[in-house]
Amino acid sequence: MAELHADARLVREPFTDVAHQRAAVSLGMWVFIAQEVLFFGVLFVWYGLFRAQHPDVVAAGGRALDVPLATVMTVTLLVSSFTMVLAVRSAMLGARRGLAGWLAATGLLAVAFLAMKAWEYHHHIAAGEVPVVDLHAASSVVEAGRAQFFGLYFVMTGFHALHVVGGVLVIAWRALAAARGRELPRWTAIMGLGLYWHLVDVVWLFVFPALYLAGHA
Amino acid sequence: MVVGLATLGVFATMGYFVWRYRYRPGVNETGRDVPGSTRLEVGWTIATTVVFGGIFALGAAGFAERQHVPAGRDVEDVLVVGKQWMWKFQHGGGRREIAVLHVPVGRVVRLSLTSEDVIHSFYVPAFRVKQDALPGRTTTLWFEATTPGTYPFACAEYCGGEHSRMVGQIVAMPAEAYDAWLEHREPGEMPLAAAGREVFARHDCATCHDTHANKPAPPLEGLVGRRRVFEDGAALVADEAYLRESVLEPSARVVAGYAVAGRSPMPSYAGVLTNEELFELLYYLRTLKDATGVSR
Amino acid sequence: MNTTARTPSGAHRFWGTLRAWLTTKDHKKIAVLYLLTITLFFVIGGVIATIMRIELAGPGEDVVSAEAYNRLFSLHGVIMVWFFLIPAVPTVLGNYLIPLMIGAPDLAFPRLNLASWYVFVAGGALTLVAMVTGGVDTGWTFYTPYSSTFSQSHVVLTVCGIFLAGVSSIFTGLNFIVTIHKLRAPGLTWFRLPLFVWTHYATSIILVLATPVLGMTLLLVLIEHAVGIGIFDPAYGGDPLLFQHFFWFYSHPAVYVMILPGMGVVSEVICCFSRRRIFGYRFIAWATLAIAVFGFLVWGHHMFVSGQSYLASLVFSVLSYLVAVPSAIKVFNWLATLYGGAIRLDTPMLYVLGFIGLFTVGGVTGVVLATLAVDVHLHDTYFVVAHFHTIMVGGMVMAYLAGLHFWWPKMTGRRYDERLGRLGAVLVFVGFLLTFLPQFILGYQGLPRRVATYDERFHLLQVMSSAGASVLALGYLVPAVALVKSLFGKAEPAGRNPWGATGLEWQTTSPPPAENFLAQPVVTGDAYDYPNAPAPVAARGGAHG
Amino acid sequence: MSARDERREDGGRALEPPSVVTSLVVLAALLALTLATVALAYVDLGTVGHVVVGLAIAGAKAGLVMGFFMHLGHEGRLPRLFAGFGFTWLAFLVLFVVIDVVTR
Repeated sequence: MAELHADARLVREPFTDVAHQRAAVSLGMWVFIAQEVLFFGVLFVWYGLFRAQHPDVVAAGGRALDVPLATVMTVTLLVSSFTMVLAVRSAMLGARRGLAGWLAATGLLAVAFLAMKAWEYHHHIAAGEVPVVDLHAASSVVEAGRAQFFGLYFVMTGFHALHVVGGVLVIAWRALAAARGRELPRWTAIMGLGLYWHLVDVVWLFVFPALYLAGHA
Repeated sequence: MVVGLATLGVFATMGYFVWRYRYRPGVNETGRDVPGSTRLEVGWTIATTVVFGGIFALGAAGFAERQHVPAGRDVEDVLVVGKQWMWKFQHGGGRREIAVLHVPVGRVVRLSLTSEDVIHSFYVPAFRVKQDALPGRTTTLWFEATTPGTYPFACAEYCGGEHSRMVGQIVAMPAEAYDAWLEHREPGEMPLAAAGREVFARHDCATCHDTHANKPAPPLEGLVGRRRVFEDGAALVADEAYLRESVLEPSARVVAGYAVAGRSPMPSYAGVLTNEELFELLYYLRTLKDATGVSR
Repeated sequence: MNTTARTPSGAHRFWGTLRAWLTTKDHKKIAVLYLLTITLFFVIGGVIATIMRIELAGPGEDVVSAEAYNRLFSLHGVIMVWFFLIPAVPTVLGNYLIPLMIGAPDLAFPRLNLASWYVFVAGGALTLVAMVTGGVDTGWTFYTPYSSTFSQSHVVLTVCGIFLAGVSSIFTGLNFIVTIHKLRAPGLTWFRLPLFVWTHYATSIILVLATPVLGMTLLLVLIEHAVGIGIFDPAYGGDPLLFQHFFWFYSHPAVYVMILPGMGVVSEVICCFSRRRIFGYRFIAWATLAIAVFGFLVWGHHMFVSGQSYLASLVFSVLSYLVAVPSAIKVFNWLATLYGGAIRLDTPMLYVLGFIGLFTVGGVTGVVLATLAVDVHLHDTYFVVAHFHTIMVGGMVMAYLAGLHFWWPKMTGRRYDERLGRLGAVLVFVGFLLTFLPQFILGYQGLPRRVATYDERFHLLQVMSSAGASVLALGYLVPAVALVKSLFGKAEPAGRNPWGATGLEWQTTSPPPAENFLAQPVVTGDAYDYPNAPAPVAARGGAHG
Repeated sequence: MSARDERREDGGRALEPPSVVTSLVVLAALLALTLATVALAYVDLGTVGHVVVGLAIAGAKAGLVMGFFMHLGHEGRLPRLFAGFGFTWLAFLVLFVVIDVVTR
C-alpha cells in the first residue's frame, strides 16, 4: 500500500492534523450534500405529483426525448466519477502529475456531457419543444401538457447542468494548479471536490430514469 | 380560557420568584444548588400534553362541523367568484350581485368559491368563517345567519393593489323576503339549473350521454349519490367532486364498460368551460337526481 | 471596536485597516461586520414599520397610497425576516461566541465564514436595489400565482436577494455544525456544553435542511415569473398550494431559527443573574432538539383555510401541539431556575424576564391559532400579526438585546451605562405591549392583515397601537445610545468576567486575542457551575438589587 | 462519547487512498445497471412497475456511488447521519404533501 501524503503543511488552521482536517471536510461536505438533496428534492416532488396526475403527459414527453443520447450521457458521467476517484487517489498519494491528469480527464468528460446537453437543448428548442409562455395560446390539451412536461424537463436538467458547470470550473482551476505544480493542493480539498462531483452524478442517476425512460414500453 | 390562565400563571410565578429571590447583600448572595428534578419534568410534560390534547380535540370537533353541511337542511347554493378586486355572487335562483350578498335567515347557505386570478379569501368575521378562493379550483364553505342584519365581509388573503378595498356586506333577511328578492331577476339572469342545461346543450353533451340509445357514455339521470364501479375495479359513490373530475379529466376514472383502449373516449373540458359554466353545469347535473330522460 | 485612524498620515492607515477588516478570517471580526450590517437592516426595516404605523393611524389612504403601503409591508417583512431576524443572533452572537464557548481558535472553515458575509451583503444589496427602484408588493410570503404571474413589481430582484441570504444561512449553519462536532475543547462533552451552543446546533440543522427548499422554491417562482412553466400558477396547469407547502416547509422551521438562538441567550443569562445552575439541563437540551425536528412537521398549520385537505389539517394541528410541548417545558425550566436564586436585575436579566413573559404570550396565542376551529376565524387577521410579532419582536429581539448587553463587555472590553441600559429594557417591553396588545383585539374583531385602509370601527385600537409603536421606537434608541456611548470616552474597562459568569468565553481577556486562548483550555466540569463562580463586579452607576 | 474521539472520528479506513480495483468493479456494476435500466424501460411493466424498477435501480446506483466513490462506507457515524438527514427530511416533505394532495 502506497504511503498517504500527510505533510504537516497540508493542515490548515484551526485543525490539528490531517486526519482531523479530513474528518471535518468530509462532515462539512456531507452536510452540504444533505442540503443539495433537499434542493433537488423540491424538483422531484414536483415531478412526482405531475406524473401521478398526468401519467400520459409524462409518457408522451418521455418519448420525445433521446434515450440513446441520454444513455451515453449517463455513461459519460459515471466514467467521470471513476476518473475523479483516481484523481482523489493521486492527491492522497501526493502524485502531482497523476492528479493533474485525472482531473483533466474528469473535466473533459464533463465538458463532453455539457456539449451533448447543449446539442439536446438546441434540438428541442428548434422543434418547438419548450415551455409555452401562455397556455391559453396552446391549441389543445395535449399541447399544453407537453409544454408543462418540457417546463419540468428544462428546469430539472437545467439545474443539474448548472451544477456540472460549477464543477467544471473548479475542476479546471484545480487541474491547472496541480499542473503548474508550485505547491501540492491539499488532498482534503480535492476529496471535497470529489464528493461534490459524485453528488452531481447521483442527481443525474435519478433524473435519467425519471425523464428519459418514462415514455417507453 | 385556559391559555389566559396559563399566561397569568407564568407572569405571576415569574414575578413572585423575582421578588422572593431577589439579591439581598448579606441575606441572599448566592443561589441554592438545585440541579433539577426528573419527576417535575415528566410531570409537567405530561400535564402540558394532556391539556394540549384537550384543546386540540375541541378545535378539531368545531372544524369537523364546518366540513359538511348538516344533513337534512335546506341549502341555498351561491357561487362566489373573487377577482382583483371584487367579489361576484351568483345565486342558485339566478340573481347576480357584486359586493353585497343577500342571504336568507334560518337556512344553510353554501358558498362555492373560486377565483379568476390570484388567491383570495372570503372572510365573514361575524359568522367565524373563512375560506380561500383558489384559481382553477372550487372550495366550499357554509354558514347560517340566525338574525336579520348586515354583516361585513372582507378578503383575508393579500391579493394585490386594492386588497384592502375588497370588502362588502352580507344582508341577512327573513326567508320569505329573500325568496321574494330572488324572484326579481334582471333580464339575462337565469336560474342555475336552466343555465346549466344550456351549457349541457351548447356542448352537445347529450349526443353521447343519452338514456335511450346504446350510446358510448353512461347516462346521467340519478347519477349523484349512486355507486359507480370503474374499469380498475375501484368504486365510489358519485358526488360533486367526482362529477367535476369526470368533466375535467374524463380518463382519471372510467366507469366499467365504457373505456376505449383503456381511456375514456370523452375529451377533457378543462380550459373549455369557464368556472361559471362549470358551476352551472354541475348544478344542473345534481338536479338530475330523480329525473329520467331529461338529458336529451 | 473599530479603530478608525484620524491622524494626518491616517488616510493610508485607514485603508489598511479597512482592508484588514474586509479580508479578515477571524470569526470575532466577521461577527462585528455582521453586527454592523444587520443593524443597518434593522434600522431600514424599523423606519418602514414607522411609516406603516403612521399610515395606519388613520383609516383611509392618509399618508401613502394603498400601492405604496403594499410595498412597505412587503419590504418590512422581507428585510426583517431574512436580513435581521434569521441571521441576527447566529451570525453576530453565535459567530462571536461559539468558538470561545467551546475553546476553539476559530470556526472550522474561516474562509467560508467570510464568504457567507459577502454573500449576505450581496443579497442585501440586491434587495435594497429592488427597494430603491420601486420595491416588491407580494408580501414576504410571495404567494403564487400573485407573485409568479400578476405582480408587476421587482419580484425577480428581490427573490435573488433572498436566495443569496439563504446561501449565506446555509454556509453559516454548515460551519457551526462542523465546528461544534469537531473543534470542542478536550473534556467538553455534549452535556457539558453551554445551552447557547446546543440551541445554535439545533438552529444550524434547521438552516441546512430547510433553506434549500426555500431557495429552489423561490427560483421556481422566478422562472415561472419569467417564462410561465406551470408549476404554481393554475392558469399554466400548476398548483398554488404546492408553493405554500414548499414555502412553509422552510418558513415555519425558520421561526425556530429565529427563536431557538434567543432561547440559548436566555439560558445563559438567567443562570448568571440567578447565580444558579440551570434547572433540568438535559431536558432543555433535548427539548431544543425536539423543537428543531418537530418544527419541520407542522408547516401546514399555516394552511387550514387554504383548501388543504381536511385530513392534512388534522395531522398538522396535532403535530403543532406536539411542538408546543417542548417550548412549554423550556419556560417551566427557566421559571424553576429562578426559584431559590439570588436574582440581580441587571440589563440583560431585564430583557430576559421580558422575553419569558412575551414568549409565553406568543406561545399561548400560538396554541390558540393551532386550534383548528379558532384558526378559521383568526387566520390572516391582526391576531396573527400580533402573535408572530410577540414571538419575533417580544421574543427574539428581546433575547438579541439581552445577549448584546450581556456579551458587550466581552466583545468591546468596555462597560455601558447600566442605568441607560435598564431604561431601554423597560421602554422596549412597555412599548411592545402597547403596540401589540391592541392588535390582538383588532384581530379578534376581524380586521384582516395587510390592509392599507380599514373600517372606522377599528380606528381607536389602531391609533393606540401606533401610539405604542412610538414608545417602542424610542425604546430602541436608548440601548443604541447606551452601547455606542460606551465605545467613546472614558468608559469603564470590563475586565475578564464582569458578571461573574461561568463558561470558557469569560476566562480569556476582553476582548479576546486573535487566537482566542493563549493555551488550549481543558474542561473538567459541567456548565453553569455558579456555586463556584467568581462574584460579579458591580458597574459604576448601577447598584445591584 | 468524549470530545477527543469525535474530532478525528472516521470508520478507520478513511485515510486509505481508494483502491483502483474496487473502483473499477464498482464502475462496471454501475455501467451494467445503466444498461439494465434502459433495457427494462422497453419491457412492459405497467406505469407503476416502471416507476418502481427505475427508482430501485437508480437507488442501487446511487448507493454504489455514495458507498464507494463517496467513501460513505469508510466514514464514521456523522457523515452517514447527515446523509440520512437529507433523505429523511425529503421524505417528510413528500409524506405531508402527499397526505394533502391525495385526500384533498
